[in-house]
Amino acid sequence: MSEPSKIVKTIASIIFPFTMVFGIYVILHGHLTPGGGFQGGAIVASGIVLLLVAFGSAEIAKRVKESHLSILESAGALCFISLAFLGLFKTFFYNFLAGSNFIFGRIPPFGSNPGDMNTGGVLPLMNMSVGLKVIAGLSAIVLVLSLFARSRKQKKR
Amino acid sequence: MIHNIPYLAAVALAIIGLYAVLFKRNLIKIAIGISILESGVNLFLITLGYRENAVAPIYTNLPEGTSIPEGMTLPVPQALTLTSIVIGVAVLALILSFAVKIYQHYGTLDSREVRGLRK
Amino acid sequence: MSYVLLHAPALLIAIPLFAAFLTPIIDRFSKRARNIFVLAVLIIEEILMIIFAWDVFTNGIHIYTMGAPNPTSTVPLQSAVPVRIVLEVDGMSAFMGLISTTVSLAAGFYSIAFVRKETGQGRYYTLLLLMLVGMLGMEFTGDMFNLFVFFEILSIASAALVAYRSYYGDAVEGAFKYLIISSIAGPMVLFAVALLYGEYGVLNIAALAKAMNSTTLDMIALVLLISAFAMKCGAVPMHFWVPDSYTVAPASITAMLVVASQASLYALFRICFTLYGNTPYVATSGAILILFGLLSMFIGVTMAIPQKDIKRLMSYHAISQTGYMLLGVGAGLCLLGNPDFSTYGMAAMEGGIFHIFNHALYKGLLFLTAGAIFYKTKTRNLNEIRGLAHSMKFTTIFFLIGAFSIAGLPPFNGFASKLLIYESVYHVNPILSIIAMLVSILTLASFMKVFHSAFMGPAMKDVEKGEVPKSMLFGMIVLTAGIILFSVAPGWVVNHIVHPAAQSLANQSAYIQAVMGD
Amino acid sequence: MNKIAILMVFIIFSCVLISTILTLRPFGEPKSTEMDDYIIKNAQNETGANNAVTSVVFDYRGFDTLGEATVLFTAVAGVLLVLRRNAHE
Repeated sequence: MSEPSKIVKTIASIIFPFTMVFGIYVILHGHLTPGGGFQGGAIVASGIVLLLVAFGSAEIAKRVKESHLSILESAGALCFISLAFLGLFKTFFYNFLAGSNFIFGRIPPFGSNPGDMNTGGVLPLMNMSVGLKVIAGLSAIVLVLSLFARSRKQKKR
Repeated sequence: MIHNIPYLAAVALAIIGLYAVLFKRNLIKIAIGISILESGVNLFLITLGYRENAVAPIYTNLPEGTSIPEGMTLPVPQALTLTSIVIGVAVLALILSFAVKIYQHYGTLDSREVRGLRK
Repeated sequence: MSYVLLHAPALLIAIPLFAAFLTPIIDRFSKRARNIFVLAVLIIEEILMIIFAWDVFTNGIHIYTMGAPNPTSTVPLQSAVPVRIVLEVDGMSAFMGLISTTVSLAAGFYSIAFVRKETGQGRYYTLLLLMLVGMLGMEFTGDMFNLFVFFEILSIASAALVAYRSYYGDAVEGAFKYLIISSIAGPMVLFAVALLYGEYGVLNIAALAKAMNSTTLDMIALVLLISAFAMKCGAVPMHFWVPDSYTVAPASITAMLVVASQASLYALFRICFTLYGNTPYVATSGAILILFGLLSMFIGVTMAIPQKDIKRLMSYHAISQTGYMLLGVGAGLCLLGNPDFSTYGMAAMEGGIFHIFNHALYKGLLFLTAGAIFYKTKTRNLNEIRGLAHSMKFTTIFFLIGAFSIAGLPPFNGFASKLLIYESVYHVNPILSIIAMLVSILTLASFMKVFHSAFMGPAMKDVEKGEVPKSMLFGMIVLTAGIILFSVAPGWVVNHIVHPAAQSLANQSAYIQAVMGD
Repeated sequence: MNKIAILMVFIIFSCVLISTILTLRPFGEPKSTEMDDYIIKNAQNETGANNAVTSVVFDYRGFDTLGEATVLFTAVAGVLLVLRRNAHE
């Protein structure tokens, strides 16, 4: 496989930050607009896959190790399940922040409203941890698969 | 009959997927078949949640005069579909990694030639 | 204590899940700490499960509503149907949970020495815990879609572990087959769940069972669910994946796979008895289960006899033993609602359900001994293995106990459950009983052949002397202790453990009432 | 022989699937929507989120989402396990 051309690399590095910002926007506004942790995480991960395609897996693998991604994924999953555990004074998965007037604790007025970031209880926090998890998980899968295909090719040569 | 066309599309996708899984010999094509089968089922699930002339169940900047709850689509099938899409991705990733590994061992993706178990 | 018992259904699933997420991080620091951590979690699970199961057997169904202000408030005030996910643990669920945790504990201990020389152990233990999570989730949940999610967790974790020794081509091949089967079964279950949701607008099993009015769509959903779960529990028309994937998996994982298949069997029973309990399809689905059972019993054992690979032989026997459970419980299902049910239908169900636990114990033990043989000799071919009784005394004893138990010889627990099945199924049709006995004799013959060729004769030359490491022996002891306990006091076990499980499976109205009230 | 059996299975399943769409309710007219209506009406004051779908995903059916996250975690662990580099060969 020949090296991708300069045009591909340049466009990829221009688009990448926008993809990241859009993905993070989708994650953070999951409780207000369509989207959420999984969708936003998939968008960010697709940005990382774009870099992988443009610069080659070896170049990316120098900066990001799959073991780091795996730890990051575990951390995201642990955050998620810990949020569920924190509700255990009532029940598992109890939304203990909703209506508490603490962070994210406001209740929006019923019916149509312009949307307020500071609502939703534990939902935005869960969105963030799931987002982190999905970014790390999907990137790890693609990175490992591409690295494996690459190492095979070198062995044959 | 015309009102059932979305269901027809979903079931057609599922049948195409099933066909690919049962009759194709290439492991990658089997993986594609499973992916299509899952898409068919996901499409079926999401079509069950639609209400005629309804909007998404999101209150942010909701159009004026929407009747609650009759003017909104059902939220539960959308959540279920999200879950099953993620499950589909996970299964697909694992199938592909198995296929890659099988190719490494046997040098082929044809299921008729992959016969390590039936020596 | 009452706090723990109140939250036990959620904790039993959440603790191993939390541990599974934590294991990769601990693995980075210390391998030893990771092993201790995993074993500690498995032991805690076992203890908690025993306490919890005892509470369920004596006090009845436990309900846990996820995320509600109060665990028992299943139906919100302004609604008539359950909105949140409800975990519902009745006698049968607790019984299955007991099986899953026991075998996981044995497999966990066994793994410590068994996979010591392999790489990727951190992920191995993570996936082992995730398999436990999947099984317990399937067994405890009271929600159809949740059942599907845990079913997929179980399938994916098992498939990845079957391919653990991915440096063998056939391991990956067996895992590929397993995953293809699960990923056909998964969408089938999901399609059936979607049909039920489209009809009744709820996902809770109890609410669905209450609303069920036997339309054509319900029948289609039943067909899809039965075929999907029968496929996953290895009943005969769809059994071809069982020997392939059981053979190539590491022995500890094969023991887990046996229990994983039984989780699917549980789902099958739960759907036939509870979800479709008051529809006209009960007798028909019972007859289908009996048919599956007979085919599995007979074809499984006839395919097993000529096998040369020790684990392949045992996997065909696993198919055959699954047939007994399907036969016993299917006979009970056939008679459900009949006046005869209280006389011999209940006994048939008790036999079938007791056999689930017995099978998990002795088949798990046999697979672990097969793993011990492989550990020492590096081969699974019965023609090459011989004379192991000289050096591996304990393994020989464990193998004999397992073999006698699977063949249903009198003092052992296999006999107790098989006798219950013979006696009660005889009233349904004498031929069923005769076939069951015939299969049992063939099983004994087959295992005597294995014993003779693997353990008797002159010792193998190029095999180092001595027993397998202690942790492997301890894993086998856990299961042997279970077998002996069940063999010494089968009457007590049937009365206090099996009877509540069978009772709760047959009692659909109590299951519905626990969620829906009145 | 084997091929004919597979063909039979395929035809039976296709017939089952097609027969569902003939008996299913019309598109866009859900039959019983009690659970969904409850969620639409109460999502805002019970969970504080404007997006009812997110409130289902993370609150009403949060346990499913935990399972879904676990599935992804399992798949990543599985892929990394199967494709690990220094599995001794």
